[in-house]
Amino acid sequence: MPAPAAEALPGQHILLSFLATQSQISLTRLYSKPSACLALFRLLNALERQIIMNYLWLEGPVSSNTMDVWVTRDGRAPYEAAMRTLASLQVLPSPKPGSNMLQLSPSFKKNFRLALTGGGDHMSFGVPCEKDLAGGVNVEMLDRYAANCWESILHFMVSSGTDGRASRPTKGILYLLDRSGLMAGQGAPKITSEGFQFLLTSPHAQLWTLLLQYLSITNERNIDMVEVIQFLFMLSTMQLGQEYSTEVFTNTYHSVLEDLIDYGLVYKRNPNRIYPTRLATTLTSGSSATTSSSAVSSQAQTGASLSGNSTVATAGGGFIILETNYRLYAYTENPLQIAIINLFVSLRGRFSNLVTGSITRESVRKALDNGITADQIISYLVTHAHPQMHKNNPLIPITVQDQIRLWEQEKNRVQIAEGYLWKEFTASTDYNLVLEHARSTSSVVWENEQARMFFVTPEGHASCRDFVNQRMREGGGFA
Amino acid sequence: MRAIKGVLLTCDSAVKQILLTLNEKEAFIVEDLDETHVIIAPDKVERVRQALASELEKNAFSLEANVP
Amino acid sequence: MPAKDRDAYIDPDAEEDDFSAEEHDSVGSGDDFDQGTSSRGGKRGGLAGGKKGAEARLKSKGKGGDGYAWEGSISRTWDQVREDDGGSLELSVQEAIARARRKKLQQSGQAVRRTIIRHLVLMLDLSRSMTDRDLRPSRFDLGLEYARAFISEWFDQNPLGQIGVVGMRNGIGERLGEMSGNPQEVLRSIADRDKLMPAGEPSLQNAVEMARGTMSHLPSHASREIVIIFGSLTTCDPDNIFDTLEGCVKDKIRISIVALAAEMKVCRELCERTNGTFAVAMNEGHFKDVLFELIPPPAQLAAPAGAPGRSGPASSAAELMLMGFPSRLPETSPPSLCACHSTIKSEGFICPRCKVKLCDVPTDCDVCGLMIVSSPHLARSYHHLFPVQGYRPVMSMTQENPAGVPAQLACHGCSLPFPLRTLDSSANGGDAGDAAAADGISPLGRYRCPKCAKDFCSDCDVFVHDALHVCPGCC
Amino acid sequence: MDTSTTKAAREDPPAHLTLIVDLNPLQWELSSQASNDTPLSLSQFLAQLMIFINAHLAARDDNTLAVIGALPGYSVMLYSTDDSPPDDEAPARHQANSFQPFRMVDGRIASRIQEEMEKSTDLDGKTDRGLVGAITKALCHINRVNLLSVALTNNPESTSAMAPPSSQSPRMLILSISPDASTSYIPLMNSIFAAQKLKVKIDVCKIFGSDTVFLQQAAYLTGGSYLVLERRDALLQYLSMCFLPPASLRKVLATPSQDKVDFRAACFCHKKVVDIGCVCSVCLSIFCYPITRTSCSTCGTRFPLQTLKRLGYIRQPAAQANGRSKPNGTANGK
Repeated sequence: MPAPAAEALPGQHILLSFLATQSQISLTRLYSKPSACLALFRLLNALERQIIMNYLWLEGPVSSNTMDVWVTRDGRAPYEAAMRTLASLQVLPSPKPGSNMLQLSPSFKKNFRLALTGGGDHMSFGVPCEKDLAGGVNVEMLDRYAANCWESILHFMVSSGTDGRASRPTKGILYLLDRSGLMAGQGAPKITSEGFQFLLTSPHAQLWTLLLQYLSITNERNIDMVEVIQFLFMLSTMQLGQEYSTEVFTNTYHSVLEDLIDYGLVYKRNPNRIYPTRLATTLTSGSSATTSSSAVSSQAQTGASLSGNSTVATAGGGFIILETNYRLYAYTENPLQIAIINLFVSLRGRFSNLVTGSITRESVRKALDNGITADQIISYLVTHAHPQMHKNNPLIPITVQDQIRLWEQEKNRVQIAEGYLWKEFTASTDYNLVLEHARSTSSVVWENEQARMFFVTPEGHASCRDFVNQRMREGGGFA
Repeated sequence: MRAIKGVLLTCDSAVKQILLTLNEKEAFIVEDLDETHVIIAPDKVERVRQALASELEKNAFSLEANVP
Repeated sequence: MPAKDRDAYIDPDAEEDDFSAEEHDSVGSGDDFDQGTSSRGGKRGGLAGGKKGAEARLKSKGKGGDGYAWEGSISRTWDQVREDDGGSLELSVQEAIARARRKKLQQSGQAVRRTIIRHLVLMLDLSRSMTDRDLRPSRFDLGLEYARAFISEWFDQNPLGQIGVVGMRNGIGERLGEMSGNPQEVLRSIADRDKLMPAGEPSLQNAVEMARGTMSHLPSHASREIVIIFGSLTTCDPDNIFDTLEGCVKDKIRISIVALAAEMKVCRELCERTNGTFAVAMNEGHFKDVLFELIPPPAQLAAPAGAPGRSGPASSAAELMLMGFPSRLPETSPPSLCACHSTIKSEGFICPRCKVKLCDVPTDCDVCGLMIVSSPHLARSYHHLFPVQGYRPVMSMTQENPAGVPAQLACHGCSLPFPLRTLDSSANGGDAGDAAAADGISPLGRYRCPKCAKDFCSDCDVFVHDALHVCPGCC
Repeated sequence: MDTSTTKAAREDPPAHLTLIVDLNPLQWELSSQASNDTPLSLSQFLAQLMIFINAHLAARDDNTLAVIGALPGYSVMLYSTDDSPPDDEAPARHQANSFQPFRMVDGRIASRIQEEMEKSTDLDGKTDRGLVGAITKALCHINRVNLLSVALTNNPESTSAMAPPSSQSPRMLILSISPDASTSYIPLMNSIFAAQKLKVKIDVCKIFGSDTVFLQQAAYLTGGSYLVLERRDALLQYLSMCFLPPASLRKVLATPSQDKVDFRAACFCHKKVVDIGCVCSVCLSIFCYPITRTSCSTCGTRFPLQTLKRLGYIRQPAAQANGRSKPNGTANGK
């Protein structure tokens, strides 16, 4: 995965880890919009949300002890983790040294209250327009549009590895793909192993990976990052199927808007008016369960690819049936999905609504060589399993799961570590002394007392060498 | 006391035997440490890896070949 | 006991729960027995569904001998499903389910007097015949599983009752668990499967005598019941079992038997003479159904609630009992010794008469002997006494609605709107409508409470009568 | 990263909240009187309630809500998430200042309450019926919603065999201002047991008035919280701290628990709360002790003479026999 600014904690949204690295000033500025506060609130986990609610209506600061008494014994660890997250986001800044008084960041408190109560004059939830009945824009059409845009990007990535027939996306997207390390090479970019991994993640995760990359290059483009985030958050609080006016948008918003149209987050039919698509409105809901049933049933294909989101169970469109004999049947005609399956399945036949194939050693080897891991393959199969498959327990036949993992292990029969081998110690005291030092820097990879040899990493080697030299200079005895 | 630069290969004993055989054709093992560890010359890592892969591949059989 | 009593208690369930009812005779006929003894394959078929189906299957399966386990477990699914004229299965299944549900509901609602303080001896056949695998996974395992479920459910509905457990094996009765009002204790007595492994022959007489001895000292207001899960076709008795039967009749012990093999004359006799029920389980689901039919408190007398003076013979058993309602001590109270186990605890219940601390209710106070119950325990039984009247299906909007009263748009319970058009009866013709009417199914999906005249959807109808026991409109 | 977000989503299923709002006009009138320490009027209360509702809806897109009003003598569903959305309002500039779902829900609830309050101008109606009716309706609704989600599960279109049918983890919050009504004891207890079966937690917030023993039992038996509002100006703080967290969070952040639960019952003859009582073995009616009757008023059973003697039967003066639901001519049967 192309590394965002910080490693995501388990279970935490990657945007939050990104925000946690931002300065307090930017964050305070971000919280000046009620819609941003609300969107951020929805990205947090349940416990963090509850802690915010506990502090939200308090006027003054409270001693942390007052709140701590409510934490149960088992809840101590998650509670502290939540408090750390909130502090890092400057929502609930940690108290100054020597005090234990806590309160929400004033800007966040004020604007989140506004978001819950309504009112104010901040226009941060988007200015809706009169319904334009003639346009023929409806939710289904928006879903189709968003799916097309997004899938054309993905399809371009997939096909770059093979024949490259897919249409090229715009320059901006190409640049982004290149910057994020998902594709590499000038002129005719090729997908990288990160890119392959990227393809198997959920659309929600894919979207945010690209958007984070987008945020990280705002500086070079002289765009105000805080405003970009505010704009994304604003889009995420808009309603699907409602048209919004762009008249009140700032210049930053307008320039970002053009890019977002390319990604399929926004649909623009009339000048000065936009429709957010489902990609945008589910940005911060953290779940695709809101996918309307019509989208699921009437267009199972696009619905599936759009909603194969974080909540596996509610994703509407599983289409893969996998048998214990490694045969795979995929009920799809979507070229993108077929291309993705083709990454690790050797396809045999194609019918009007069905692709058959089987998982073979070669096909999995090919995927592994591309940098895809066995776990990613399995999780993709789980995510997109056909409803019929859900009758099985476990979902994916255990033989197939094990075999895919075995194939991966087979590939890794040899582990390679660079470094230095220390040997030919004359006395065991010398050996122990140096080894002790190497251990203290935890750089020992292998050791053997009988042979008086050990292997250290390059960094450990430098440190050991210095240690020995210093020791010699000080006249400490080395035989 | 001496330190030598090298690459530590950690493998299972079967692979170790293959490595020893390969070593007879073209020496790359710097130090044979124990059943599961050898040190090889840093510049030969890629060659060894490929040779090993093709050697292992000889032992993999697939149904695919027989099925049209 | 009057016949009315039996009707309220016995469910004509043999027909009701099997969806292809007209294809076979009522439970436990002689044919059934013959099949059961003649061939194993035939036996399984007989249990599975109708005899016609069984014969057909016998032919196809005949050479396969016993067949494999997986065949057995799936062979039943299609017995319950029949295509309707259009070839669609779903509708017929759903209708069958709805019909069964509604039939069940129609039986309750009449005010009956029920025994609340019950004493039951659950008798498990642990003879060799229980190792038979005609019920999956085996009679023994299934019986044990259902017995546990039965006990939990029984205590849920009869919180003031007590259960003892007796096993029958090697020709004697074995006391597995003493009479107890604590569900955990009773469940523990049959928790260890290995200790209950079937062996030898069963003896009905020995076991019944043992149960009779256990219950002989009980006060007259309590019911005495025996429920037997019987897998054998024989009983190995030391003496004349009919003498035992006479004794049971005299002691007013009600015996109910669920047979897993086939009907036996002596079993039916035991049940009929003591006003119990006798049923032969046809398959796994039916086994559970007939067993669970025995859970609701038996009606004592069909006198409407609140009607004074009409005290039947059973009312002589009425008693006034002195009970204490404790208050619960919180976990934060200072720990002290409890009267029942002499252990130090902070939570507990205080006997209102002698102020001693008790661990759990319901129980008898160890010091003053007062029966301690919490009011929720009593309240749990109230719904048996004040049942909700059955809702009537609404047949057509024009007929039933008095002029001027607008039709209800949404169900009065869940507030979800009624479908504007349901199961359109016009398409099916009058036929379907008549059939539905006979089965008590409203073509409009509306059921009306006769008391408050509010309409409910079928889901709420079932929920109100099965779980809630309060009409949302009347309360 | 994908797997981790998936896991987080699983740990935290969408929550269903059913709010039962006691709208007894008489009690609200009393509550808003200035003679109270902290008067709280209905409109002030509703303003804070809306914010609480918004907070519930804000937490997750798929959180669901039902609001039921308990009015004197009847109860009515005020809002439910599965209601079809109303016709679109004309878009206006000021709408940009609030989140559209909040605006829609709040507007609907407010106008429905307004409607109902205008309908029931009768200030001295009975209080009890509405509340139990509201609880039974809430349970019916939850049951129906559960059934629907199960049906969806079985529907091949959706793939949620992995999700348990009750992924909704329903809760109920009763905002009570009226006192206990002993006539509603049996229906209320039946509702509580049904709630137990559905695994619905019942939270009770007593906003005004004295403790209600029955609702206390409801909260205790279903594992919910019972809270008497001590400082009514801090209503919103109480609501968001104690009643907002779903069940899974209450393992981490404790909510107030009850220290002492009264398990006494009301006797059937005088509706008095008793700690030792006589119980009819046939119908379990509770009578106060010492006994003052010879037959059961509920089922008509006559009690044996020796039992009556043992329990110290007191022949009751006829003048005192009024005010109970005693069938004719049974009191002096023997």
